[in-house]
Amino acid sequence: MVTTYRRAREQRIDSLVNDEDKGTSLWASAWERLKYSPLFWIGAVIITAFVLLAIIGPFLAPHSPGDQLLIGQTSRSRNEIAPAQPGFLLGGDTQGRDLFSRLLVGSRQTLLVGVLATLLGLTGGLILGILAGAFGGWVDTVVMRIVDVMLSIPSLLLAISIAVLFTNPNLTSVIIAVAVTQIPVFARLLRGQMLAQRGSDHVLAARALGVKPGAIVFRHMVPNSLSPVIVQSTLVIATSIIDAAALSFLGLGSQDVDSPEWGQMLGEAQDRIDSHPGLAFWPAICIIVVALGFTLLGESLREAIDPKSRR
Amino acid sequence: ASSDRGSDASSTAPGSGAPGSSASGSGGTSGSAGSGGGAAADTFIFGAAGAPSMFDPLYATDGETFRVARQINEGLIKFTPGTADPEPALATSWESSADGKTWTFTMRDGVKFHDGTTVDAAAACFNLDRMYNQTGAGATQAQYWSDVMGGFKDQKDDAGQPVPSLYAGCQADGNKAVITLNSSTSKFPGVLGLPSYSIQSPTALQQYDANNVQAQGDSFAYPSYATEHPTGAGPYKFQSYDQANNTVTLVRNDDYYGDKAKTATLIFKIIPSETARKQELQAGTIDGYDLPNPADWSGLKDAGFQVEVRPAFNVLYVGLTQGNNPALADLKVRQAIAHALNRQQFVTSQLPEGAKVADIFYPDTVDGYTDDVTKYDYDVDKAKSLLAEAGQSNLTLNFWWPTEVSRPYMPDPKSVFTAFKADLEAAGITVNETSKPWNGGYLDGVEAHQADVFLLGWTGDYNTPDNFIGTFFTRTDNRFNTGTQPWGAELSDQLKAADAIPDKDQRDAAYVEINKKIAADYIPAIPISNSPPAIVVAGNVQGLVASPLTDERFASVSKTG
Amino acid sequence: MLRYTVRRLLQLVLVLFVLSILLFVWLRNLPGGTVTAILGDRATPEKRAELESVLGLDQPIFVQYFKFLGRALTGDFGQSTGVAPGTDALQVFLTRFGATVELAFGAIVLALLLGIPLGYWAARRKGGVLDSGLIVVSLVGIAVPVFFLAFLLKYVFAVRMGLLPPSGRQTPNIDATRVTGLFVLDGLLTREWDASWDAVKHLILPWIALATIPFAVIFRITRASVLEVQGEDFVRTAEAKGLTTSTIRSRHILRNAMLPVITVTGLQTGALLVGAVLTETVFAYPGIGEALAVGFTKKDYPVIQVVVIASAAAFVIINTVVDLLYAVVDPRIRTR
Amino acid sequence: MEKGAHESEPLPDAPAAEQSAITRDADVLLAVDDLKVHFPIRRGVLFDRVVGHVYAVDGVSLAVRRGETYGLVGESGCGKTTLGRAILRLVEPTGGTVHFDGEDVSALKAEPLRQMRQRMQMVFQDPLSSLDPRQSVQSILEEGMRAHGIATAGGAGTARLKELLSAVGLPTSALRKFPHEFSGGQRQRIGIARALAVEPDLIVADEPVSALDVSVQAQVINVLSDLQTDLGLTYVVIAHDLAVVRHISDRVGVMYLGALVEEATSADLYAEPSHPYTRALLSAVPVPDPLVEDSRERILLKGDLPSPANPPSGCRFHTRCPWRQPTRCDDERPVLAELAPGHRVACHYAAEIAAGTLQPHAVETDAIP
Amino acid sequence: MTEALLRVEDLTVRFHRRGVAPMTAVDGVSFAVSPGQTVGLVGESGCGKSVTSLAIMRLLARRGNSVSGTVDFEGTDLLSLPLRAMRDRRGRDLAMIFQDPLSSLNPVVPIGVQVTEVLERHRGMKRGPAMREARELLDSVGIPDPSRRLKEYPHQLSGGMRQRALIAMALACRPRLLIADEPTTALDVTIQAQILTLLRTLVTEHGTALIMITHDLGVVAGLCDEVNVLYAGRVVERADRHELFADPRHPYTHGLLESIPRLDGDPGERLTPIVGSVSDNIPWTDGCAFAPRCSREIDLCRQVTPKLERIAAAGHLGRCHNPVEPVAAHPAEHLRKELS
Ligand SMILES: Nc1ncnc2c1ncn2[C@@H]1O[C@H](COP(=O)(O)OP(=O)(O)OP(=O)(O)O)[C@@H](O)[C@H]1O
Ligand SMILES: Nc1ncnc2c1ncn2[C@@H]1O[C@H](COP(=O)(O)OP(=O)(O)OP(=O)(O)O)[C@@H](O)[C@H]1O
Ligand SMILES: [Mg+2]
Ligand SMILES: [Mg+2]
Repeated sequence: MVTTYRRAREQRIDSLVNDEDKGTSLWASAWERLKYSPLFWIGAVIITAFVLLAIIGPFLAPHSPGDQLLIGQTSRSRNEIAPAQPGFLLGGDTQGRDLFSRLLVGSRQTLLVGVLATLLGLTGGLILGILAGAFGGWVDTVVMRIVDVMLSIPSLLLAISIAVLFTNPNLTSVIIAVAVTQIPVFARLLRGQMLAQRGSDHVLAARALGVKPGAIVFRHMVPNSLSPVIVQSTLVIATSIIDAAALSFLGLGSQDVDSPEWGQMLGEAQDRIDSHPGLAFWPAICIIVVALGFTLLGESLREAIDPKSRR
Repeated sequence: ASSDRGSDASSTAPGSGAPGSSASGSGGTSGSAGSGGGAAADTFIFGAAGAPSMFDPLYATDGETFRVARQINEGLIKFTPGTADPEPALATSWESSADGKTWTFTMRDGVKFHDGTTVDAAAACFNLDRMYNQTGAGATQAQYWSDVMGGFKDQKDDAGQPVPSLYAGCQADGNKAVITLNSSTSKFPGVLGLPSYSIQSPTALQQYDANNVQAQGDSFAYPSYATEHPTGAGPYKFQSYDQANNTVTLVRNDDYYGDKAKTATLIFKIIPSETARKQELQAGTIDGYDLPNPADWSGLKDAGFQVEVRPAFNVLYVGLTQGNNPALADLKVRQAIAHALNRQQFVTSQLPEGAKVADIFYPDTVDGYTDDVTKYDYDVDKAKSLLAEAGQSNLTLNFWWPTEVSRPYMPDPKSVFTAFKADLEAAGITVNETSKPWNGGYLDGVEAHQADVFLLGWTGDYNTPDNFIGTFFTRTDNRFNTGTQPWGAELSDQLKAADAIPDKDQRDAAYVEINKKIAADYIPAIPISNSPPAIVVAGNVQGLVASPLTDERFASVSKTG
Repeated sequence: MLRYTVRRLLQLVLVLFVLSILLFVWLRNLPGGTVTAILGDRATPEKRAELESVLGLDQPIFVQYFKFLGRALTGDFGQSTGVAPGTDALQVFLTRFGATVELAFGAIVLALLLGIPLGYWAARRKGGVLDSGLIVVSLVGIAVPVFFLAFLLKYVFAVRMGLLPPSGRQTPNIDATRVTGLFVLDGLLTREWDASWDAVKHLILPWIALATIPFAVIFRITRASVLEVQGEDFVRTAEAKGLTTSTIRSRHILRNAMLPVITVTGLQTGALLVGAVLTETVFAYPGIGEALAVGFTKKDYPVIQVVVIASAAAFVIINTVVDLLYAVVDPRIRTR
Repeated sequence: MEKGAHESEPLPDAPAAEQSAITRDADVLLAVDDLKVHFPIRRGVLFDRVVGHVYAVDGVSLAVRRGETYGLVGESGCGKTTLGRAILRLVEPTGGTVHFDGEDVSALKAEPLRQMRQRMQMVFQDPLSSLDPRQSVQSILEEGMRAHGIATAGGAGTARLKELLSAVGLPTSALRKFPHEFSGGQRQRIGIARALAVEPDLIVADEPVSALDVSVQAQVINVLSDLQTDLGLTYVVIAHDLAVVRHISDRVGVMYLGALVEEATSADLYAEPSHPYTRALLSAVPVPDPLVEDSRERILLKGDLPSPANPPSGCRFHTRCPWRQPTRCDDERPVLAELAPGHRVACHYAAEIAAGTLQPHAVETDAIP
Repeated sequence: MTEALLRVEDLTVRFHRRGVAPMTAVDGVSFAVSPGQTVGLVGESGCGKSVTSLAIMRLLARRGNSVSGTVDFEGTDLLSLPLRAMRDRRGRDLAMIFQDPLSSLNPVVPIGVQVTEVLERHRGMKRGPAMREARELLDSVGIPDPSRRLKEYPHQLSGGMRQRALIAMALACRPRLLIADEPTTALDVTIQAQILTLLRTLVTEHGTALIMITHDLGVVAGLCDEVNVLYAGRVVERADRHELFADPRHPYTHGLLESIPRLDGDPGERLTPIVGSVSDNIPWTDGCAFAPRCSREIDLCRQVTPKLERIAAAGHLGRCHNPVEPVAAHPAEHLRKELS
């Protein structure tokens, strides 16, 4: 209760210390910190490379990912798969398809899984979070109880639950399954932010100005609540990719034979891992590097926009 | 229902033959010997893929339960190791009347159940009557009875009519058990070798309320007989089921009538993951496991493990649902599909060593086998022209394949689908792919005729053609929906008639004819392959005889070193 | 405090109730199911119908639910149909819960033992090579799929090098007595050291695999929290009082920095369960995670129900306990 | 600062009983009658129950005339902000009424209330946090205008914006900038301009200068008083700095624990503080003059402000009052009564204290051994 | 005046940040304090008051800044002392209290422990005696019911009591120098009066030297013997308090006094604020940092950096090329008469 005066003063001092008299915006000052963060740069480079790959990768693929071009060199009974050879950089997979082409095409699928699952989860979370945060009261209570129930189920179980609902497991079902698990996370985060915004002075000021409630929510509260949500999204892309892989591992992943996804490739390679480690190794490495990239990016962003870490 | 197996295991005082400890002599030497794991010579540890349902085989249908039950129990007959042919077990001999309706079994003398009671004709009849007398939940669970014998004693169908049964009764006549049937069937006597037809101790069955199966919500609760006190006459006795450590422990039955078990303790260690089983074997912590991935065979062999390949006793087929897609009603289209599939390439690239392309719906080890049927070689052009003839050049098929499953006839459904999808597309057929979990829509959907084309197969229970094609096509509302075709009822009648022929040679001839017609005129499905499943044991294991019926008996198994 | 506990427990009941409805309805609407699980590929329409009526599955779903609820309230969740068929589902859960507790507890202890000191260390050397290195390591820990890591560990240490058993919970024929159901503890209680050691050997690799994510999270939260606390005014006050570094570290920095770590540790129990599903599957470790994975493929509804409900309860209870613990450590809450 | 006009003119008699007369008085712009804001304290096992209240504002009556500046002072937590917000109905009052220009604000429905807000505006204490960091100054200023249908587009709008900026002394270039690009004083000017944009009659300024350094504070104070002169605004200014309040207010209300304890013209109040609390407050304010500081007599209050959730019985101030008299002060809550014309005090013994017939108790000294 | 206890010479603190030029927060500040004397450091936010005090205590972060100059405490240069030795002195010879009493107390440690830890550290006392001593300390700073308070946590105390507890901690080892950095800013005026009285008693009765840092000229006027006005990291004016308030010479000091609305001033009077804000400063190297805001700026101001030199009576130093003319009559003369 001790004077808002003190708090305001501290903020001012804080802004003085940090922003050299001239305040800078959240993201601008975050950028100042990020510029010198090697972790951020590593993450950024990985992600850029990955996104580029996802865009052009499928065009670079020397073969169609579904063609069993090397089936003649494949034998399950002798546990033989086609070795690397001219035109087939990494050899074939258990079905005699070109592993390298599948990896290239898989990059796009993997990016799709990560990004779409995140977007979907984000949208769901936004809706719930905005509902709870904008209305408060019983709406908040109801929404948050739902979120509590969702959160009390470990995320992978939720994903499994959703995945089994789909009778035809494919990329879409994986995306939806993973997305659903992210909804409560986003909803929580956003609701917290929205509630904080609700009590903030500038929202009060808008109310005092007679701005209509809808405009207050969408012009003031939502935009100002989004920063941590954006950061979280970066991290969620990484977990989505990993979760999709975990679903594949449990046999619940995409079964689409024509559009390979790295997690799916890793899942399929499980039982050959000791005789043909390459089958699992390449998709695994790709997943790890990309997940690491997003995590690095997300964590360094998180640190950069966190006012607490500004000291 | 009693279900405190776990607490039972945890409350027993140390040392007093605790269920969790090995009861053999090595128990005294404690840790150092025990920690040797699979290395102890008088203990055989087998990696099981799943937990047994319980230990009363009457109510079971699954291999994991049967595997344990086969060690504990015997039936009137059993299968000669390594074959599907019957040989004497609790009965030393048997004969049937000319009409095939009366079967007389002569019981072996001096055999005792594990509880010390005597195995005699009365006990045999008691068991068969018990099976026939199942009611309520027990009746729904005793599937091998209803599959083979039909109805139960008091069973009524929806119209209130008694459900017909093959079984008429059993009389104990001195040391002879006389079983009467309502009609002749090819299934007899082979079916008596199935674990479900095991002869168990009447005393124990009564004492532990064996028939008291209760349906509860999603599931069944079993009486303590089935969970704690299975009492058979087999070479091993049930000792414990340690759920905390996922192991079932059996110990040698020293009163067994035949050759005593070679190892004092037989442990089934439940390891659901196939890879984990392999690695445990490699690490020496188990002595063997079932159904190694064909891809691992060569590697395992190279590493000194014995991969025992069983004779193939199964069939994989591509089912064509009649009456679903109008195009499939045309025989030409079905023939075209048969020509389109490159079965040979699939078999060589995706199936284990020893797998063969199948021309009919059962392997050559089954009676009434013939390869003198119409053959559909891989021929894309032929397929295309047949399709063109049928006016189906733009055919689109809804192709279903299962996930979350691996079967002996189909180790990796995805690879089957991948291969055949490509083949069909090469023949100009558009493939709409639908994948569903095995028990998560696939079986249900296929049964409900939702697919045009689907993958399925069958592993035989015993050696009769009826067990294969009889199961597939006798009903007309089967999964191929043959009833919608004019020949569906015809095929059904032929099969029924063949099954009832008492004379084996006549019967076999009848089946050969049926196979020819199926291949030439009907094509309700396209047989793909017979693929041999394997069982693998460590290099120091002797005496395991692989069985086409997966009926391995571990009593003969021993370990060196 | 008591009021808080009661409140949380009542909320828990509410959550469990809603969860049980959702779960029930959802499971019953899945394709496939018990009937298919029991009948397999031998199903015929008559048999299906018969089985459905015997099991009461042909009744309206709410009737089924209230029957289930009635039984569940007496502790009867039905019998397992796939994981350990024929065994009471609650019993399956309880037996396997012990296994998961051993696994999860060990993992979280491992994560705390490594995460806290390293987190502190990194924070004190913020921006240094060591700090960045540890951050990257922890993030790699997050980025590597748990099952893949588990697989690698098993392959290298168990299969290739043969140092540790590749799977399972205890060597089957070891002479071990069960007392509590926690194998490591049992061995210690009965002085069967070899049994304990055997159980520990089975646990080492799963522990490591399962601990990576909690470690990363705890490490990072410790680091962030130490960074924050060490900039607080009261630390400066402590410095101004001339206190020794060790007093400042233990009494002023760590005691405050541990508060978020406690909360996060509680929240990690959820993540541990997820990790357990994967880790236990890879290591064929008979815990509830494996039960769930198997239960899902085998459509073992009773087990899924009891495991999901019980783990949600466990999650909430653990977090309640953690909150209470938090209150014990944080007087601002305790003395409110 | 030109405000002599109002200063000399004492307000008409306004005892509590005749408050309704005030609400009808055409000269009175704002009339607050027995306003109460009680924040419930909720706690409960499953559902939250109200277990008590924070009596943030507990029966405040006051009237503000057109063109006047009314100052509110008091210690932290005494309810100033809550009162200010309750006047604008930014918090819902628990009881009492607020009449603005004869209209009962406390009874307005949502839409009329929103429209009413055009006429009553607020300036916030913390200049940065009360500005949306994601909006440019232009959109901050236009927002209110748009909400009330004041033309914002085209030349008229631009002209209006420029006018607003120049009124608070900011360059036109500020329009495209964002709040963080300004200094504290400039931000507060933006806040004032925002309030002005909708052409209000009343501005409630909640500690408008507290967060600013003295030099900047003076600039903002000047802006406020210039605007009043130019636009004839009415102000309610909340502050904890008595010097600031005295400087800008015509009349001042002193709050203690949610209630007014004294109200007078600012000249009167500082010349003849009559409530013991006001006296203590005035004696505690440091004066930047060593001579004054060395010579003045201090009334040191004991202890801290009691909790507004659990206010003392009787006179709220009796727990700390150096003039406290047995039983009456503890039991009977004094009403705000007229001591002299336009000078209201809520103290049983105000007259005696003013007359010097009642002496304070010896102040307990804080001593270092 | 007695021999100085603490002599700060040419103290300079620079902050280094990657990517930007080093920032000089304190720029050659010198002053001295004697036992029983109170020296004030005043100035607006950001002028370097806190940094000065932290530099004296050597409490600035270990990295990211550089400190030069000397801080002579009874003959030892604190700045060149090994850190270990400095730790021994902090809390014993020189103590400090901070602005925000809540955040300056460890929220999870009872008050008693926070007081006794100083006694245990510097006076080698055992728990029991230390607790007794702590109780007396709390009592002596005017905390009622000290035995109970010892067991309580900071959040259970009111703002004033927290600040008293902090003072008790600072005084535990009877330091000869106390640095108070805005000790009353977070407190209400009535509580501020209590704390200021306490500090005043401390200085007069114990002869403790006090460095009082504040932005409130009123507080300085009532408490300090000598006042240093800081601007942009430099002392711009120093004088005895009577001299300074009666006759401010630096335009900045003058401006500050002019912009404060005063209880003793004329209410209607228009305030004359200093124009602009701190952000308009120029570096000291380019002349006088205050020049851009100064009403008395002359050409010289932008060319030559002014030195701190005597501008009026003895001991009255200023840093200005064009100081304000002496005031004829004291502005508050009439009110002073009234009040006395
Ligand atoms: N939304 C709220 N819910 C509960 N209590 C509140 C709320 N807002 C204010 N209070 C309480 O009401 C009392 C008065 O608060 P208010 O902010 O009006 O005081 P103030 O005089 O403005 O103090 P300050 O000088 O600190 O701004 C305080 O005790 C405060 O804790
Ligand atoms: N850790 C730091 N890193 C960089 N700059 C700093 C740091 N601490 C202080 N400064 C800078 O030093 C200058 C002086 O700061 P200081 O805290 O001493 O001001 P102050 O006079 O105490 O102000 P206030 O009255 O607001 O407390 C400020 O401009 C600030 O930006
Ligand atoms: Mg306020
Ligand atoms: Mg400061």
